[in-house]
Amino acid sequence: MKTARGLLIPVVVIALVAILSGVGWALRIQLYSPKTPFSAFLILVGLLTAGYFFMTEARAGKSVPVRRIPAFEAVEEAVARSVEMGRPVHMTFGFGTISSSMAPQFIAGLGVLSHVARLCGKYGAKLVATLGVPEAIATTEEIIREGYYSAGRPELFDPTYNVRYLTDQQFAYASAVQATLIRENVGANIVVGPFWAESLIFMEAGNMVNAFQIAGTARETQIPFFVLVADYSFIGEEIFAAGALASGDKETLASIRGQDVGKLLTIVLVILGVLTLLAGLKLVDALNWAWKVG
Amino acid sequence: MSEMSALSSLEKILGSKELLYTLLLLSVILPILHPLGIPVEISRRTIDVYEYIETNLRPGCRVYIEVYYEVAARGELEPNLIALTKHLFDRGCRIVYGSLSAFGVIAFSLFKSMAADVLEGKEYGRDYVYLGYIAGGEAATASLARSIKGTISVDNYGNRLEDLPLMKEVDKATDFDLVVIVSSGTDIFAYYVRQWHTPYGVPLLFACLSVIAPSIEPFVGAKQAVGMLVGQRSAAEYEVLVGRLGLGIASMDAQSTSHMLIVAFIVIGNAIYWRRRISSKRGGSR
Amino acid sequence: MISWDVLGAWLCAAMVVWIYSFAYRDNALYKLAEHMFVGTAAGYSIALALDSLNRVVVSPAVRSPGTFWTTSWHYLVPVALGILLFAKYSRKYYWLARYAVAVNIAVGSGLALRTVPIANIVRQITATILPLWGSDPVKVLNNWILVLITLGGLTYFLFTIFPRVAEGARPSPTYRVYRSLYYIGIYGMMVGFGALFANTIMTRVGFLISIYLIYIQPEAWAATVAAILAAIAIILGILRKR
Amino acid sequence: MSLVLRKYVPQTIVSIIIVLTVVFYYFYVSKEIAGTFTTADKALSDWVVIIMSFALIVGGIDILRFHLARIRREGMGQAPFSTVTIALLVLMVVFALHGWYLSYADPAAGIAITTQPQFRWLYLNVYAPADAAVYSILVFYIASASYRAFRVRNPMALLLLITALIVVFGNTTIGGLIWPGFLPLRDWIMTVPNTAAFRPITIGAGLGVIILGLRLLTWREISWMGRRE
Repeated sequence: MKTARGLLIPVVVIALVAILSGVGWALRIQLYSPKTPFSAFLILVGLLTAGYFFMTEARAGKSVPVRRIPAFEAVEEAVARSVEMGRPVHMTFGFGTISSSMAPQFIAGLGVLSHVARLCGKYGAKLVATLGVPEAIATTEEIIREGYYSAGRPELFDPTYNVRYLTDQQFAYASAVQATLIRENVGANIVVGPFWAESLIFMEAGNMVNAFQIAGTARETQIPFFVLVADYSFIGEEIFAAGALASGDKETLASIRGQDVGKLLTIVLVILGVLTLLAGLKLVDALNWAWKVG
Repeated sequence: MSEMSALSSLEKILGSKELLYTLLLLSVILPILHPLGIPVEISRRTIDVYEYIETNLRPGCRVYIEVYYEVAARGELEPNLIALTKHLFDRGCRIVYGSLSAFGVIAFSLFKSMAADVLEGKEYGRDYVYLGYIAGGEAATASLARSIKGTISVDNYGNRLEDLPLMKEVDKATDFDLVVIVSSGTDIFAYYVRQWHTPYGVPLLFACLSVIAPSIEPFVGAKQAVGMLVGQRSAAEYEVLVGRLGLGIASMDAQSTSHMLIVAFIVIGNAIYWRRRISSKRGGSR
Repeated sequence: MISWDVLGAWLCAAMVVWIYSFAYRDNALYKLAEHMFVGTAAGYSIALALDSLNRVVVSPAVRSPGTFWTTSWHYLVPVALGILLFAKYSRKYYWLARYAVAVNIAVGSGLALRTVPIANIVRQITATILPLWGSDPVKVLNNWILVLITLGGLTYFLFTIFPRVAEGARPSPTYRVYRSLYYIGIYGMMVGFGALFANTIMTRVGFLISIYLIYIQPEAWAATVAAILAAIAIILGILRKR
Repeated sequence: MSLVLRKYVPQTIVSIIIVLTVVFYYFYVSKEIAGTFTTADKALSDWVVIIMSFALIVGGIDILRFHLARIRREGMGQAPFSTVTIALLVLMVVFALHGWYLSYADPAAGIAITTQPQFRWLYLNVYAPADAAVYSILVFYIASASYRAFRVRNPMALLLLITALIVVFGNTTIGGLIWPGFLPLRDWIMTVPNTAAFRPITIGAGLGVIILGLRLLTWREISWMGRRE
């Protein structure tokens, strides 16, 4: 019954799009932009509705199995180790703003931060979060406060120590972060978010103090540095899954399932496209087709 | 046992970053001072660019060059810019330079002092003009394509554009026979493709850092650009082609020595690792 | 004798050496350079902010008030929203800042939702649909590699939908296909990572050469002095720790 | 009521803007409407620029507060350094404001905010070299990172090392002396396996954007709001 209700909105939206397109095509109306491939719109609507469906399912109480992500499991070890050594934990999530396409990675970083903050509260570790995004200062403070308070250690929360907005200029931020890593002598260095050339600076500075390093980004050009240098790394999309896992919110986790549907759809389309090439059909043309009337 | 201790002390020496960093500095600077002269094989891609300019640009042609790189990218892009400028001047072209970023202004002034021999005998205002920093990103790119004089009124040095002879001849995208984009960022290439090439069909030529080459490769593949020069390697090749050996070719030697140094460290590191691993397996538990 | 230009060249050389000295060890001169850098960077971002405000709002409003008030009056809305950002310092009215952040994140997300389905998904799919047979064996092999690694990588990133195998049961064919694609994906990606890592060395060495270029100037002696100072600072730092 | 103003209205604004920007991109009603929305688009991007500018100014104030707090907390060890940061920050802003003033008071001089002479001096001699130095310090880091990272511990690491070596030899002229085949092999690696390896990551990043859009639309994403309630 509940599943049926969850299906309602997706079905309505898809039916609406189908009816609209059908009527538009029958009446020869220029309904969609002639410049963009129509398939892009269909994929967007399909994924949004699929994700919405999984989210309503999760609200109804259905849980989602998740593949093991070793780097995520290592976060707890990293925090515990640095407490043993009496050193603080460092976390940073880049200077990519929330008003660009880097927003998902940034928010994944915030998700991991909330996990780290809770663990720091649990083990009584000092946490230093450095950031290069002015809009996120308040959010970061709030997440760390929540982490310490929920574990019953409000005395560890000191915003001027825990949260350090350095500057939004890339290398000034990087130079200040590497100095922070050394001077605070951090025991664990957790770096998750959108990163550019500064990725390796953080990794090497962390290595200078022999910190336990966990790093991840979905920015293609920087993944190699994290994979090769960090102790554990999130490769590409794993940071979204980790962010969702870390947030502890069932619906957020369920929305990750929407991403999986997208990947399955891509796999199916590629295989279908390759197979139809055998028959001489060109799926590529269909995918590039834009709505043009007349 | 003594072998093991020798190995571990060797590992300690190699692992100390001070040694590696010092050797690295030397391996980069010494070859620039005394080039080794390792021959450079010229790639097809660079020859294509050279031949395009040779066949399509006649004396009197007008070229626009976007100078968009920061000081840190000079080593890779400045030799490209100098070699291209030399080639274009040799072909009798006249050049309008512009920058969509504030750091382009610094890059251009440094370029001028490094390329004094290329610019010698060329008159500012008649043979080349530098527009300076033009603010506004992609919107400014579009506006420049419509009208340069409608976008800005003075050049970098405060001269009014109407007073410069070269600027009397050119104003919009279609007035140029070639547009060269020398950039350390990826977005700029897309701006010019969208605002200059797609609407006006102006031929574009790219010069980029080697790290970002894969991301702009699609434009060249789709024939939206006539070719591209990638980093110091292309600069070295182009210097050979235009016959002005400069920093590009010297840097290739520095690249070789520094890369070989890193390879040597990797190989020795692995050798020690495996030597220890094998002997520790033989000797039982460590 | 000592002009601002010479002093500038000196400072320029010193900044580079002091920042490089960090690669060897943290020291007081690096700390100084870092704090100078952060200060100028923060000032520079504020200046850039003022510059764009000037370009978008102030300059049109002052230079051609007529057109501004008829066509661009709506720019006063984001100005008001921007001023609301200062509300975050208030204990009571901190939520007013959300209105500005809301517009920012919504526009960013909306703009990304337009281009992403085309650029990141449709274009990538169409680029992967390649003929897996033909007369040219090299091309066919390349296409096989491209398609298999792409599919493998996608399989690797499946987090919640994947075949599982029960304890002790024989793995199903679907599971076998999943596992092999998974490994093709991760190994393929490793090849890409290794290649990109090695390729980056070249650009980084290029940057070092750019820095070196700063020093072929008349004021090269300044660099030497700065380097000696940095060396002294490093040694002093080590001595103090002991 | 207060919760409506504090929470629901901002979230509604987010949903409305996202829906409008997406809908008017994919749908096409008439030429006039498409034209209007192109202008509206431009205006909306300018809106973001304006708001971002204010965010940067607020960020500058935060840096000031951070360093003042450090002076208070950490005492003499930190105070001189933080003072340098604060002084330079204030100086840069003062020079920028002076340039801004001049651009209106004396337009003929051609001085604007970023071209004010003292501002430019600081930018050229402090900011620019520091920026380039931090960027190029990576050459040291990439060398020491490769020394540690390319240790052959397992088959995967061997694969990594082999590709890396091929690319290194292909990139340098000395590689061409050893074996001319390195260059074509490197080009093949960069165009075939490398392209394939990064394609799934690109697709994944795109899917992440779409799903984040969904969470924003359905009000499930609240991390941008700062304080929770």
